[in-house]
Amino acid sequence: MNAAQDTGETLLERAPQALRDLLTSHLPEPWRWFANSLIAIVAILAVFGLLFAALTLAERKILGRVQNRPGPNRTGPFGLLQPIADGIKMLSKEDIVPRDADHLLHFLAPVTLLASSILAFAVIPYGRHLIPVELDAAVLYFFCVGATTELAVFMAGWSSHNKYSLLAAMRALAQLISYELPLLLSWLPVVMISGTLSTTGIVAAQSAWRWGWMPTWHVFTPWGLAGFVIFMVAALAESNRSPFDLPEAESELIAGHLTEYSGCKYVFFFMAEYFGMTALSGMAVTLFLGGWHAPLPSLEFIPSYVWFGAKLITLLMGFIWIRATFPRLRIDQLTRFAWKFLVPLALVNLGTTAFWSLSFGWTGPLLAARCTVAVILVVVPFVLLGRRLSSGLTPRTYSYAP
Amino acid sequence: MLGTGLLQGLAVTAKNFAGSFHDPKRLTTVEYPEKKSVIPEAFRNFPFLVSENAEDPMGTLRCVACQICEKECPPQCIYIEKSKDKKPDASGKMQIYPAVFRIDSSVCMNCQICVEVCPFDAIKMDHVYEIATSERFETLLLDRHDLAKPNSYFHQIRPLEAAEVDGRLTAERKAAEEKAKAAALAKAALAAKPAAPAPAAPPKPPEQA
Amino acid sequence: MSPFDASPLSPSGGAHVRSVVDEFHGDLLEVSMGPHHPSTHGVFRMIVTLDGERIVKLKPVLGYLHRNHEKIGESTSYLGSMPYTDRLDYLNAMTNNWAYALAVERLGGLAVPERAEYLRVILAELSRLQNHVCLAGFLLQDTGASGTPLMYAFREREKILELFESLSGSRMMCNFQRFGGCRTDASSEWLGQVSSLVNGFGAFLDEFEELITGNEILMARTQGVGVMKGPAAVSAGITGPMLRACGVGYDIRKVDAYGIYPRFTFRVPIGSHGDTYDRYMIRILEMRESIGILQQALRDIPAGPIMDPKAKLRGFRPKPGESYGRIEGPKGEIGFYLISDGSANPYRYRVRPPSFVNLTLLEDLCLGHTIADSVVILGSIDIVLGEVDR
Amino acid sequence: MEPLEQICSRLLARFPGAEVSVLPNPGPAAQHSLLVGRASVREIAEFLRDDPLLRLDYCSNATGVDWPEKVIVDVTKVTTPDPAGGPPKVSEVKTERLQPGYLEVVYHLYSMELRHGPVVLRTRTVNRTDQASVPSLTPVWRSAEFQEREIFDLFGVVFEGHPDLRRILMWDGFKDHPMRRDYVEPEDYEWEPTPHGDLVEKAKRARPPVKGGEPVA
Amino acid sequence: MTTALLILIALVTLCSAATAMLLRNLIHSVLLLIGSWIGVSVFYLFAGAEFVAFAQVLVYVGAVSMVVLFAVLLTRRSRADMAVSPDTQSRAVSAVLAAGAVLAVLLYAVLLTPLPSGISQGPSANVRQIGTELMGTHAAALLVIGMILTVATLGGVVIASTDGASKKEGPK
Repeated sequence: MNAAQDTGETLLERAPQALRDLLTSHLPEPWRWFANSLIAIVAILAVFGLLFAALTLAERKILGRVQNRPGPNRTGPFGLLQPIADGIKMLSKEDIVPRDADHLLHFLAPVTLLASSILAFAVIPYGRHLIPVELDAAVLYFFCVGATTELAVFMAGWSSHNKYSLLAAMRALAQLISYELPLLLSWLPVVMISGTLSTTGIVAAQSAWRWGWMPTWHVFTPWGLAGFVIFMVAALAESNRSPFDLPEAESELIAGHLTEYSGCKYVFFFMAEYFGMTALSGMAVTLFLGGWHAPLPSLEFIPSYVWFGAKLITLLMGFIWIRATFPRLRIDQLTRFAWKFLVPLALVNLGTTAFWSLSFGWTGPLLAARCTVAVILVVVPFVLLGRRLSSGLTPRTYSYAP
Repeated sequence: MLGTGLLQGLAVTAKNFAGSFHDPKRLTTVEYPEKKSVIPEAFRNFPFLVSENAEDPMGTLRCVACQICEKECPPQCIYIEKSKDKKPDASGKMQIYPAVFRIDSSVCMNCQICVEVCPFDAIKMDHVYEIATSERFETLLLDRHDLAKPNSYFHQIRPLEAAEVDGRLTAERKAAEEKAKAAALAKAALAAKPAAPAPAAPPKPPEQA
Repeated sequence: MSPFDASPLSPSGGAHVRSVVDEFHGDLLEVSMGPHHPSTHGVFRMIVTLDGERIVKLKPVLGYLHRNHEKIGESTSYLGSMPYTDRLDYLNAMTNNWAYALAVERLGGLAVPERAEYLRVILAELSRLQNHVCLAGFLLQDTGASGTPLMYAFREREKILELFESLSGSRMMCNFQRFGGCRTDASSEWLGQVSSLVNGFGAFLDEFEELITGNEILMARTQGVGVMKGPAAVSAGITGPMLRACGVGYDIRKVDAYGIYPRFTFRVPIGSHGDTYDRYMIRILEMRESIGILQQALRDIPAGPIMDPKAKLRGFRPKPGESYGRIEGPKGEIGFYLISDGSANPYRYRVRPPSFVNLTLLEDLCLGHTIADSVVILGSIDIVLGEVDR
Repeated sequence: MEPLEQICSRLLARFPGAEVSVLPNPGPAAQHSLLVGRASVREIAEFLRDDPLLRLDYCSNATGVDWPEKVIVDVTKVTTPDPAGGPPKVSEVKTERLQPGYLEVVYHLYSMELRHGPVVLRTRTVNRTDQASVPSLTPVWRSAEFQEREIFDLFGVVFEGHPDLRRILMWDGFKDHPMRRDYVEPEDYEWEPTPHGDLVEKAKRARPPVKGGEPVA
Repeated sequence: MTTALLILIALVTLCSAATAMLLRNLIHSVLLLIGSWIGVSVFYLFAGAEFVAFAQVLVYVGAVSMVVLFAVLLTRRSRADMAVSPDTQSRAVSAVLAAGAVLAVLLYAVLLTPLPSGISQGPSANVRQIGTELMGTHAAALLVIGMILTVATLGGVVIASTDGASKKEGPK
C-alpha cells in the first residue's frame, strides 16, 4: 500500500492517505487497523451517499432538459436542495406493510439489497493509494456480491403476497439471471490479458503509453471495445435501468415488486439501484477505462482520484442519456437478446482476445494483420447475429389508396 | 445494421438537450408564478355583467332582466328575478333591472352562449382564471355584486370587441334620439296647426332598437 | 321473470361466438387493469385472464364516464347541445362541432358560405394534427420511453391549442361552429400564425421520426403485435387510421366528399400489415397529408361572410324529419343521427363515436399476446373515454 | 346505388313472406328508410350484405328510438242537416285513437367496397313491455355488437342471437332503462344547491330542510 | 480473538442449518439454508482461500439458491401432498436409527484420520497459482466437470422444451 515515493507525485495525490495516517498513527496496532477500515467505510458511504443524492437530481434535470423543460428548480438555487427535500418527504412517509405480508421477509429484502450493493464498493480502486480492501480475487468478489441482489428481489416480490409483485418477481429474476452470464463473460478477456483477478493489478496493466501519447486502456483494443459495450449493456440490465427496467414497468404492473413498499424501505430500493449502477460503472472504469490513469501523460499532475471521478460521472451520464431516449423491451425479447445475442458475442470475444494475446509479439505489417483480424473477429459476428435477431424488423414504405 | 436507429435516437435527444440551453424554441416552459403567459383577447372564462360607469357598478347595469340567457344557458346556471319598479337606463328610458342575478360558477362551463344570445350586450366573458376558493358552495354562487364590472374594465380586457360594441350602441342611441326628435318635431308640427282635424294618433313611443 | 333479470339468452347459432380456450392449463391469473391504471387513457377497465404471461381472455368494462349525453341532448335546444359536443372526444372539439353542425344543417336544409367552409377545413385538419401528435406521444409513453417523445408531441400540440384559444376563446372546449357557419371570423394575422405553424410542422415531424421510427426497440415492440385483417375490420365497423392500417383505403373525406374536400388534392396512406407499427406510421403519414391540405386551404381562403344570414341563432325549429351526418374525425367516422319532431329540442339525438366501435376487436387483437402488448395495442387504438362512454 | 324503391321491390320479390316498405323522410335530408318486419330482418340483412349490386358490408350506426303510446286525435268534419232547413251545421268530431307504442332499432348501412351511401334499415318491436325483442344483426355485422348492447342497456330491447348481451354503460345492478321517454330519475339524487326551478324543488323533496334552516348541502 | 470468531461462525452455520429443517414455512427454511452456505464460505476465508470462498458464494448463493426457490415457487400449487403423514410411533424410531447410523459413520471417519488440530497457516495460494494448477495437473478433472455440466444443462433444456412442446400442442 505504501508504494515508494516515486517522483512527480504531487502533494494532492497523497493527501487522503496522509490525512488518514494523521488520524490513526498514534493508535496501537489492532485498533489502528480497525480505525483505518472504519475511516474507509465512512468515506465510501459519505462520497457515494452524496453521489446518490446528486444523481437523483442530475437525472431529473437532464431528463427535463432533454424534454425541453427546466427540471426541478423550486427548492434552493437551480433545485440543488431537491434531494434533501425528497429525502425528508420519503423518510416522513408512513411505512405501510400489508397485513398478510410475510413481515420478516418484507423487512429483510431492502436491507439485504442495500447491504450487498454497498459491499461491492470495497474492491474498486478510486485512486493510486485509495483502495479500501486489497483482495487477490477482487473482481470475483465484486460479482459474487452482485449475485445476492437476485435473492433480495425475490424476497421483496414474494413477501408482499400481491399478484403484481409475484409476476414482477418472476420477471426480475429471469432478467437478472439471463444478464449475469454476459456480464461475467464480458470481463473474462480483461483477466486473460492482465493475468490477474485483483483490481490494482488490472489497473497497473493499463498504465503504459503506446507511441508516447496513447494510453494502453483495454477499451482501445478491438476485443476491449466489444467487451466494454457488452459489459455496459449487461450492467444496464443488472441495475434494472432504462431499456430493461421491466420489473417496475409502470405502464404494466404498477411498480412491480416495489408495489407494497413505501417510505424508508422504498428509499432503500431506490438507493440500492443507484449504488448498483455506480458500482458497476466504477468496475467498468477499472476494467476497461484504465481505472485512475490520466488519458494523456501531460495530464498526470492532476490527482488520480479526480480522473476516476470524471470517468465515473461520464458513464453515469450515459446511463441517464439512454434512459431519456429508449422505450422498454418486452420480457421475452429481453431474455432472447441476452441468450441469443450477448452471450454468443461474449464467447466470440474470448476467442478474439486469445488470438490478440497470442499474437503479442507481431510488429510492422504483421501488427496491421493482427488488428484487422481482431476487428473482423469482432464485427462480423455482431452484424450476422444482429441481422438474425432483428430479422423482419425494418422501417416500412407505404402505398397510397387509388 | 442493428443499433443505427438507437444511435439516431440518442443524437436527437442530445440535440434537444444542448438546444434547451440556447434555443428558446426548445425550452418552452413558462414558470408560472413569476412569469405569466400572455392571454389572447378572445379568451373566455366566467361571465360578468357590464355596467355603464365605474362609480356605481351595481346601479347602472345594462341588463334589463329579459331572461333570454337564463332560458338559453345549456347547464341552466343563471337565475334572474325581475325587479318590481323601473329605473332609467343609459339612454334615459325606464327599464326593468334584475333584482336578483345569480350565476353558479361551479356549474357554468364558460360556453359563452349567454353572450351570443343577449340582445343588450349586457353580459360578457371575463379573463379571470385565478379563482380558487376554499369552500365549495357559497363563494361559488356569484351574486350581482361579484358579477357587475364597469365598461372600462371591458375595454381593458377586450379592446377590439368593446370598441365595436360601444360603436354599435352609440349608433343605436343616436338613431333612437333622431327618431325621438323627429317624433317630437312631428308632434310639434301637429300642435302648431290649431284647427287641424283631430290630431293623428300619437306616434308610437320610440321602442328600443 | 322479466327478460332483463334472467341471464341473457344463451348464445345460440351466431358465427361470431368467440370460442375461447376452454380447458385451461395451470392456474390462471385474473388481473383487472383499470379503471385507475396509468396506461388505460382514462377510466377504462380490462379484466385480463393470464396463463403465465399470455393473455387468454380480455373483457373490456366501460361506463365509468357515462353521463348520458344523448338524454341531455334531447332536453336542450339544438344550439344548447353544441357546447356539450366539445366534451365528447375532448381532444378534438372542432371536428365534433363540425359533425354536429353538418347533421343539423342537413336536417334544417341550411347553406354554409364559402369562407366558413374553408375555415372549417382548416380547423378540422389542425385538430387532426394535434390528435395524431398526441397519439404518437401516448403510444411511445406506453412502450416505456420515459416521456421524451410525449413532451416533444405536447410542445407542438400546445402551439395548435394556442391558435384555437386565440380564435374560439378556449383551448379544448371551442364551441366554435354554428348551424350555417362559424361563430367568429378569423383575422388575417391569425391565418398568418397558422401558416407559419404549418410550414414549421414538417421539420418537427422529420425530427420526431428520426428519434422514433427507426428505433429497433420500438420496431420489436410494435411490429407484428395486434395484427388485424381487412375483412374482419370492415365487418367490425373499424374506421379511421386503424382501418387504413390494414389495407382498406376508406376515407370519408374522399367517399362522402362533404364540405369542400374535393377541391383539395391529398392522398390517403394505407398500410399492408395491419399491426401496431402500421397504425403508428399511418398517423404520421396522415399528418403530412394534413399539412398539404392546410397549405392549400390557407392559400385560397376567400373573404366574405362566415355565417349564413338567414340562419336564426335562437328558436331554430327544423321541420319534422331525420338526418345522419358523418365526417372523418381523427379517430374515425364520427356521426350524428337526429330525429326532429318540429319542436326546438331534437326528438332523438344519437352520437356514433369512433372510439366506442373501434374497441370491438380489442379482445381479438390481444389474444395470445402479453400484458405489455395489450397496453401498446390499446394505445394504438386511440380511444378517448369521453366519447366511448358518452 | 339504386334507389330505395327498387331495393324494396327486389327484396319483396326475393323474400315473398317479408313485410318490407319504404318509410319517407319528410325533412330536407331526404334519407328515406326501409322498414322491415321482425321475422325476416336477418335474412334481409345477409342479402343486403352479400348482394353483388349492393355489397353493404359496413354497418356504421345502430340506434334505438323510443316511440311511446300516442293519443292521435282525428278531426273529422261532420255535416248535420239542420232540421229547420237552415244552412247545414258543420261540426268537428274528435275521435281519440290510441296508437300502441313500440321500440325501434335503426341501422345505417354503407358499402366500403362500392363506396356508396347510407341505406337506413328499421325494425320495430311488438310493444314496449313484455315483447320488446328483435333478432340481433351482430352475426351479420360485427360492428353492431357493442351498439346493440348499448341499446339493450339504455332502451331495453332484447336482441335474440347476440353473442354477449349484457349492460355495457350502466353497472350491472342498475334497474330500468334511462333513455326511455317515460324514465323517472331515482330520488336519491346527488343534490347541488344551484338556485333554479325544478332542481330546487326536487332537492327539497329529496332532503327536507333541517329545522327551518337552509337545506343541508 | 480469531478462534472466538471461528466458533461463533460455526455456531451460526450449524443452528441456521438445523432450524432450516424445523420451520413449517418453506421459504424461510430455504433462506436459512442459504445463510448456512454463507457461513461455510466464511470458513474458507478464514483458511485464506479467497478464490474458493467467493466461488462458493457466487455458485451457491447466486445460482443454486435460485434453483431451489424456483422449484419451491412453482410447486406450491399442489398443496395437497404438503401435509406430512401422521407422526406414528414407528416413523420416529426409524428416523432416530437412520440419524444414529449416519452420525456413527461420520465420527468414525473424523476420529481415525490424522488431522492436525489447531489452525494451520495453510499456504495462501494466489489466483494465478490456482489457475496454473487447474490447467496443468488437474486439467483432466476440469474437462470432465465441464463435460458433466454441459450434459446436465443440455438435458434440462431438452426436458423443458419437450414439456413445453407438449403443452403448446394441446390447446393450439
